[in-house]
Amino acid sequence: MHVNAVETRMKKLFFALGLIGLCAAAFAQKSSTDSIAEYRAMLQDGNPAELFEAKGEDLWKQKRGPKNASLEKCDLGKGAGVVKGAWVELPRYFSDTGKVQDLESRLVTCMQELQGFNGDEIAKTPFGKGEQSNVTALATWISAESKGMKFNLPQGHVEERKMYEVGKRLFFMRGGSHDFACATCHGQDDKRIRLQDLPNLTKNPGAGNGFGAWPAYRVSNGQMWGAQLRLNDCYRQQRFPYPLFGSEATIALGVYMGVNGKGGEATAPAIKR
Amino acid sequence: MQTRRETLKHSAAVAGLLASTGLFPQYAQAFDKAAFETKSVAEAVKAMGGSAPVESKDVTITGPDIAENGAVVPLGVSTSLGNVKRMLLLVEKNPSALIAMFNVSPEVEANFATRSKMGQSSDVYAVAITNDGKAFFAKKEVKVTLGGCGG
Amino acid sequence: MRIRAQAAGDKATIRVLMSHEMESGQRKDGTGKLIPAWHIQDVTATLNGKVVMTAEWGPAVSKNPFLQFTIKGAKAGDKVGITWKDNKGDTRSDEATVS
Amino acid sequence: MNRKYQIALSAVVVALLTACAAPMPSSADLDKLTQDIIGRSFRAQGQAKLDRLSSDEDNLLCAEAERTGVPLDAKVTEAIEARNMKTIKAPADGKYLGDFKEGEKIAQSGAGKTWIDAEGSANGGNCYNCHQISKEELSYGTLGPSLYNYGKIRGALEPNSPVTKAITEYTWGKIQNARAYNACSNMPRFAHKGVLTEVQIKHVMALLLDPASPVNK
Repeated sequence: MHVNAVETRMKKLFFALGLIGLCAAAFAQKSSTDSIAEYRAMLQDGNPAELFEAKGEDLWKQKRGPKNASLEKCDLGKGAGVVKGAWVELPRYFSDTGKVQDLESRLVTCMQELQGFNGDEIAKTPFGKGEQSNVTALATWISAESKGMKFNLPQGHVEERKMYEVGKRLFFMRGGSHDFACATCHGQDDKRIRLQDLPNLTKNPGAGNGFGAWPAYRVSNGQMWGAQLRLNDCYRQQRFPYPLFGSEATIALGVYMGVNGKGGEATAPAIKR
Repeated sequence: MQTRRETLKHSAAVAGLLASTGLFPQYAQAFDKAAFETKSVAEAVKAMGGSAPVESKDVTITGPDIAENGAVVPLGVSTSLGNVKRMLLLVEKNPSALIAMFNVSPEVEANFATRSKMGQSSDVYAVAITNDGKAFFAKKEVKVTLGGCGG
Repeated sequence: MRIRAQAAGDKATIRVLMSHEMESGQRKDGTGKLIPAWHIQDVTATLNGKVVMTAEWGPAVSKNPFLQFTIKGAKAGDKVGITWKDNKGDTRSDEATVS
Repeated sequence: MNRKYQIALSAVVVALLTACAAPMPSSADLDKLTQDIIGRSFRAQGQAKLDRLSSDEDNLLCAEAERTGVPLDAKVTEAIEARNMKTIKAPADGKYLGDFKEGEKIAQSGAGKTWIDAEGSANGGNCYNCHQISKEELSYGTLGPSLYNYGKIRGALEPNSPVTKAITEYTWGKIQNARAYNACSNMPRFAHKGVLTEVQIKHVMALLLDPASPVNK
């Protein structure tokens, strides 16, 4: 576990102990918000995302696909085979594909180029099935290798700056049957939907905390969700049509949130409700 | 600390190792299906070889006051009693009350934690069964804001 | 499986995560048919090859189960083994070194 | 320096120059690029067809104001509100309040209109997602104001009083089309966009304004 996480939890614990010490009645009046926070803290130790991390690391090193090759030469933006720190600089521009890519779409490129898989087929595969579930496991491990590092997406290339601007436009775009934009829920501080806290993704700390938590293990369905599926399900709830896996729209939103989260700490793979 | 490993690949070797220690045959008769199909706390304790359970401050149940999601509710059972042979974890209002049973040996502490599904808000129980068949329990209420059994 | 075994004083805390669906037997599929229970039912823990703990689980243990317990007298370098078996007869074993 | 490196290096330089030299497009060009990207990024799924991506003028104006942080001109605001006001229709039978118990169910439900919802299935109101309403439901959102004691604190529980009449008509309009009162409200336009039926809106009205509703206890 990361030192900061331990520290935070210790602080919480001392805080809780302090409350008991000061006034026993505080216990009876504990709000449901505090209880939910306590529940979430209990789940932190033993995040099943670790199972997916382990699978992802093996997949990275295993010789697979028509070319019977591993992914160890995959360039995630920091040079062939460099995993540590790659995730906190994604999405970024890749000259070989001429595109801004996020972690998941870049992994599909590597699986196609190095291992001989059909990238279009993987992109079309439903989340959680076949090679898609492998992409999620790989992304889980790769993000974990950047745990605790600070987001620092490059904005040097004009394509990266364009994608930020497109992402910003998409973030505020109102549409669907309910006129919802990403900003409807994630454009203000200290709001929640039902009991869920909503990070303000237009700036830190919300952008770093929110964007930096996915891939995450979802206890509600026991599934590991990558950033692409996270955004896909946001759009579903916005009543929009279905965003394609690795689409420019979802990648542009990743650039927008990631750049807004600059300096924020990577916490993925997290555990979510 | 254990480094990550590919479980499938590794399992065969360890399984072989364990088989050679004579560990595997004991599995065959281990699981007590009937006990896990009982409906009430009392029936489950009886099926696990305990008498009518008595509340005891020497038994502890840990869990959240509110579980955000009934699919995953962290629960712990422990006791300071000696001569305990079994620890049970139960959720009163689940379709079957018994969640898990742990056999206590001299080599382990009578202190176990796992996570349970809960269909609705319910009392949860920790039960310690002693070598002479006495059963002691502790309970607490866990509120579930979203059920975890119906999918 | 992921096993973490951490010694502190004269005992070691063992934390285990297992990959398993833990289908409750209460859920229905798309056509309204009950999905049969599929769960880990036996768990065995060993210290240096000797059985120190066995457990029985029903289908209400959560998906991708977590287990924590404490082995007395375990020290750094000792081997902790975990084996599970489910109600379809499938089984997995893994091992970790106490640190 | 050997020739191979020279070539590689000059390629890098060219790439860098291209990147630096390429100017950032104008805001209008970025709007156009965004539209092109939207066109390439989505597919129809279930009832969520591609027409859901086309923003009406109200949404375009509000989105731009929110993105740029430049508030809308007062005249534009008025025009949006006037346009939306025209969509509001009084109930055909003149009755505003339905059954508050049904209203509570609608307020609880967040279902409807997503690509996994069957077309034609009943839609929920999503009310608790954003508002506190009855005191019993602890799981409520805070994106909108609390509606607990909605009718009571507005003095709108007395039958036949002018205040009750005014609050009732305002609330009816607000649920039908919130943007008649607040040009860039985040609240869905429940009647205008066909999210809730007239009967459903009456039930939600009763939840807020019926003296017997738990909301007003």
